[in-house]
Amino acid sequence: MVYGIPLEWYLIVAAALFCIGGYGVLARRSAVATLMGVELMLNAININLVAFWRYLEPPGTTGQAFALFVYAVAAAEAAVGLALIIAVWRTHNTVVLKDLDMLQG
Amino acid sequence: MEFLKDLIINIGQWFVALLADAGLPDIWVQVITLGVGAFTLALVPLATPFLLILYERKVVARIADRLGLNNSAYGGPYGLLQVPDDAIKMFTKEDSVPATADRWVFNSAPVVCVTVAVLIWGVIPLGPGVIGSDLSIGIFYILSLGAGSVVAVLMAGWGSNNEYSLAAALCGVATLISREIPLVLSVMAVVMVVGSFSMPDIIAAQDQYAWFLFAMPWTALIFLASILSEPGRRPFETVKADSEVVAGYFTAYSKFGMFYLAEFMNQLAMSILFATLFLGGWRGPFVEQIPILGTVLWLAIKTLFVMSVIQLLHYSLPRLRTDQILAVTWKFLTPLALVNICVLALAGKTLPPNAGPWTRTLAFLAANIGMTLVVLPILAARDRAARRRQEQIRRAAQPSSRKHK
Amino acid sequence: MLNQFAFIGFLLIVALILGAATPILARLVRPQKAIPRKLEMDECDMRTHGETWVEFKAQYYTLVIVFLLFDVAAVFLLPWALAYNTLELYTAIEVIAFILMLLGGLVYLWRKGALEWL
Amino acid sequence: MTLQQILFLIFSAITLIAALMVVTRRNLCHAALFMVLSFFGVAGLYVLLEAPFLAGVQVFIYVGGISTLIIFAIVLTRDVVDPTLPPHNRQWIAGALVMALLCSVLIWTVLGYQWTTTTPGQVPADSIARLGTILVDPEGFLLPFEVTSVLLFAVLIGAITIARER
Repeated sequence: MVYGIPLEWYLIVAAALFCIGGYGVLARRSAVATLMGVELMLNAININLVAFWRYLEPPGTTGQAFALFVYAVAAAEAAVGLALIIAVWRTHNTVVLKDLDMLQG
Repeated sequence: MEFLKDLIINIGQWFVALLADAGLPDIWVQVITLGVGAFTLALVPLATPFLLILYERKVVARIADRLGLNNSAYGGPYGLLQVPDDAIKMFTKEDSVPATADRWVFNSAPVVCVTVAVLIWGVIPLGPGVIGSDLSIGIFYILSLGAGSVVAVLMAGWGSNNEYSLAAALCGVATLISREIPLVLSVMAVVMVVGSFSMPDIIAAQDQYAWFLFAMPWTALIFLASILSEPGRRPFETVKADSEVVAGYFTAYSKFGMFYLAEFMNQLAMSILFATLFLGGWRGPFVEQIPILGTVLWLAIKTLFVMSVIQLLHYSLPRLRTDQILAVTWKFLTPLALVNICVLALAGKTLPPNAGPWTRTLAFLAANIGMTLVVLPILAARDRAARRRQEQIRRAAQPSSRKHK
Repeated sequence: MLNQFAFIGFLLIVALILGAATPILARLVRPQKAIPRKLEMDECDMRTHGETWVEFKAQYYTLVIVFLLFDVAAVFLLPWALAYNTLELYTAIEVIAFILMLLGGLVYLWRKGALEWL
Repeated sequence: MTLQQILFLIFSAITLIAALMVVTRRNLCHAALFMVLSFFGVAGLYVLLEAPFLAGVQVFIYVGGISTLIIFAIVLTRDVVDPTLPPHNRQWIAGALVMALLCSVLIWTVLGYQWTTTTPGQVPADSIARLGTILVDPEGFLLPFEVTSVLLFAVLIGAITIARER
């Protein structure tokens, strides 16, 4: 325990955050809001990584380094995802995911 | 006399002893000390603008060669009362929130703005041992707080629900985030040499090396150019271009006092930051014997010097357009800062490992001079090319324009 | 570690209180004479038209993307910069490779005209 | 209950409540601002976990970069979402059920496992410098580090090409 806080508390918060983000991904109409849900899920993962680093191997660096790479991937995902949304918005004038079914044939 | 030597630290210790004598438990002594300390520190940036605005107005009156505060009707002797006058006016002014505004966002934007500006002061060393908190991530903390002011600008622009405000906010955010990259990269060059994020360590390292302004002039230049847009200073001022877009993102605020205050606090903080990173902070002669000298004399002089440079730039240069600012930051400052990191990294590592600080300083300086020799011809060539292009356009346009007449 | 941040926490609370107190106190002394015309949105007496909607240039948007990616790159370089004094020459060369990659991207965009923001 | 535990509860409450607001608010811009608040809460958790550098990175990248990007996207595409329609789609009940189920399974698993038996050690003072060393160490994370630069290069060119007006 660090400062009297058990590891489980962090894991529970991360699990809850992950599920809230997952709900956002599943239930929102707007594509931008869906991406916001994905960002919340990535945050939950990072909480887990850092918490495990702190509680299991504080002298090591693996957890922090992994968290850094998650940041890079999150930024890349946000950049490409939102660029796609903007491109779709420009051609189809919508960001509502339900309306984007051109590939269904 | 012994007490006066280290005034601030002694007052702090006296206060702690006073609380401990009163029989309070340790935890409460700590809480009260931290609270009072935080309050005192927050008052510094909130109160100093009253003096510095006066100074700035005198400077601008001299530069523009016009009547200054001394001739103001309600200014009192030497215009001393003008700033309090303005503050009272600002405080009692009617505050109309536009009916269509997003009330919560609209009202909390200035609070966020001021909060971020105050928070920066938590890690700035004001004298030997006089620092809010010597965080291990010191300077990186300040850099990441820059994100907060971006959010505040967006909140103000969005909350006003006014197309002018929103457009100006997007413009302002564009300049704010563009300067962030050269800012981080120039700070990174300092961190590389010092080997620590902590602000007192940066000052101590400059005691060992020379002032970083002399060791790494290019880094200092990039840093200076990137801190100008935070407080809205020309030539990088479109966050709030008074004469062009009225008041930028806070057009819809009838009381812009909070933004004005935050802007001034930012300018002060950025000046101190430059003085700390590149001019040796509070260090100076006799500071070991009389520590209070560092805060009152050396740091104040250096800060005032940096501020005067910023004001001179502001009041004597024209304003750049947003796209020109973005061109400067992305096509000049950012590549230059990246190359700067590469050059310094190579220069520092090609030296023998037992080289003393002075050898290293000279090596960094030589690397900077080498960079100058490469950068200046490139700039000159681009300038010539641009001028040739303009000449061509002018020649092509001339005959047709005559025909129209 | 936490002791260092305790002060920042207190400073945050103090700053929030000071920032919020000023407008609330000002509310007590200021005049309140709101008329509908005053609460309308305008700039230099130009009333805004309809919905707050302007066709914002998507170029600003590409600017934020470039910024975000350079932000991430800077965060990757910062720990290296901190450890620089203890590292060998070859790490500097690795980092220069990293930076050259980014510079390559920037120069490519520049050549393609993607850095003309307006 | 120690002071630190109370701090933990405050930070996690900020994070989770703000996250709930993010997924339920109708006004997308409010959702984005709540997302910023949520990110600040996570940064607070990192401070409690003694990872100040990651707390800084959290604010630096998420608040400064990703949130700004998302708010710009919202401002840009604002006019195309009909504000009278509900903020969620038809599968929201199913989504909520699935996620509540997943959440309870996760919490049940977390609580049912004995994670640590020893007290964790201290974080070394040069933790961030170690991170910097391992990132450029060929034995450490050098390959991912360089691959990251390739990733950033690819995204830089790809995303700009997609988003740019032609």
